[in-house]
Amino acid sequence: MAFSAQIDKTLEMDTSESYQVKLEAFQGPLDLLLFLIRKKKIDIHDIPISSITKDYLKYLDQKEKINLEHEAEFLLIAALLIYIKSQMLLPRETVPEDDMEDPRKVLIDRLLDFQKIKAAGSLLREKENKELKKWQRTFLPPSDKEKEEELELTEISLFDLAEAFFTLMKKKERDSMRTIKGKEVTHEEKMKEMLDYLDKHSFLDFIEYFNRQETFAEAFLSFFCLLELIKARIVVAIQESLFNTIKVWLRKESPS
Amino acid sequence: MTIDLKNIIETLIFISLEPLPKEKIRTLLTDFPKEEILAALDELVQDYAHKNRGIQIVQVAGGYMFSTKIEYDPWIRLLLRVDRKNRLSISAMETLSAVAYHQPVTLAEISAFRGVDSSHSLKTLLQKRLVKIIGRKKSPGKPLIYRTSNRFLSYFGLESLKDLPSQEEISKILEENQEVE
Amino acid sequence: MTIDLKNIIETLIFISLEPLPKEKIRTLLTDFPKEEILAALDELVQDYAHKNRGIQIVQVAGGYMFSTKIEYDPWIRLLLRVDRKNRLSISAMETLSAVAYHQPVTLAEISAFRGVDSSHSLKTLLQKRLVKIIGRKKSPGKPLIYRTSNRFLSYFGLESLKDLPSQEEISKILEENQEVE
Repeated sequence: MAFSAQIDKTLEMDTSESYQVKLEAFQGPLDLLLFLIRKKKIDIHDIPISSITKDYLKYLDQKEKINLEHEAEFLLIAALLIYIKSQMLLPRETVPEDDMEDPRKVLIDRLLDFQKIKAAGSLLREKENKELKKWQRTFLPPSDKEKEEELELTEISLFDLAEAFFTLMKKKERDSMRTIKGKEVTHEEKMKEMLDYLDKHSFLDFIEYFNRQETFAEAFLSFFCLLELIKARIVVAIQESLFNTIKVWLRKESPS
Repeated sequence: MTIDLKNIIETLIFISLEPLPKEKIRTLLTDFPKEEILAALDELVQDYAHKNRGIQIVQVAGGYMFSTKIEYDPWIRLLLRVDRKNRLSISAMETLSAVAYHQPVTLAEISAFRGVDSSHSLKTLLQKRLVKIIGRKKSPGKPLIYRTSNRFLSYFGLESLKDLPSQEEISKILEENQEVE
Repeated sequence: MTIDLKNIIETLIFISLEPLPKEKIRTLLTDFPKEEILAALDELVQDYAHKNRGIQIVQVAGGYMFSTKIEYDPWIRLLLRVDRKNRLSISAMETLSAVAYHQPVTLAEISAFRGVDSSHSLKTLLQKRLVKIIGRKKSPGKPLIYRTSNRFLSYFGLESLKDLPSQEEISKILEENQEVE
């Protein structure tokens, strides 16, 4: 049959792709089924199940050599076809026509849905082609006199939220890895960091500052530096009551 | 120079980076009667549409925004030194159309509609923010539920989901396909 | 629609990220004679200057750019203020994600996790009622403890906090896409 030969050629194309079927023509079993139907020039509502099934099972036969694990849908369609075929082959009992649901209907419905999605996709593609040629500004015009705001998002979804979190977590993991590996904060650096902070902010909440340190060593170092700064009378530390935070202030009269 | 309602609206649309909804314009301009605002808005859009201009005001994703016209795309790319903007892959486009027409929808449902595992395409669409997770389905396994985003609408130049290609348009395509073969 | 030199220039000025110098326009439009370009440019600027419009083309820093007019500044500020109120900044979203996944949590813990002081973002989230205070921690300083609110759940279509996307789900999406790109 000339038709089979043509199919086989297509199959070879597919197998060479180790059936990930990311070809233009085929994306999966429903695509293949549609292809088979179209090549036979038949109406989707009038599928000659037995011959289509034969072609399809032949296709599956070849496919089995390759990779079946990922495509559970393949089995589903195959099972559906086999079921339909068996229904068609079995001698009909004398049941009134309309009581029997045509087993082909399930398949036809799925194929129609599938076709619709493909057709809608092609209509969306036309729109996409047009829209991609339009350009919008992605920045606020420079005439804006307001001070620049941080980048803002309009529509946040759960995905954005979760992504933000896990990205932060990864970054933190990476950072702490780096600290452990070698980046040692020196005594001078830490002292300077604390003084810079005090310069910018009016005071330093030491408990918070202490907690923010990435490693225990760094936290310990910051505590040591605080003691030294107090001793040198550069800062004054005040704890208003027991268990309250320690507030650190720069001494106004501190030697410069 | 006089303060003109049409000019105020023009300025607001110009300054907004997202499509500016009609309702928002109204809440910003409470001093003006509703009818006047709507009339000025219409007039403004007509001004840009009818006169031979390089830029236009388009209605997308439920709002108004400035956009260039398609015929000037080559010069813009020349200026910005960029290639043609990337199109969606075939499978991403089909997955997106499955989400658009069947939303709210789960990954398993999308895969069933398309007949292939669609997790990869769906990831691409999430990354491009054309699709968003809106919650979980109250069914065994509690799968995540997906919807198209506002960005989806502006990406395709749609004002709302009602402007998606209609069933009639889709059937027409299907008939044409059959005639071709 | 015809391709018009004036429109091309209008489009270029509109889309340019910085004031567009005359010379740059000329190097982009080598197909057009110099005189025509300069004439079209003048005409364009005049068009905007003379007609009663909300936006204008101004010459700054050696180039042309679109700008709003000073008399419409109050409305621009109004729009920007409203936008700010309705949006979550990236830092607010990061903070919200830290609260969501780490709750119950203190400000110091959030700041430590994000690596930056998060008091401002947290305040925003409290104002938007996405986060609530549930008490104080029994530790030095007795810091306030924060949790996400019911409003947070309904905003994201979640039945309970258990339904937040898990790390596995998200890293699957993030990692496989990184491979592609």
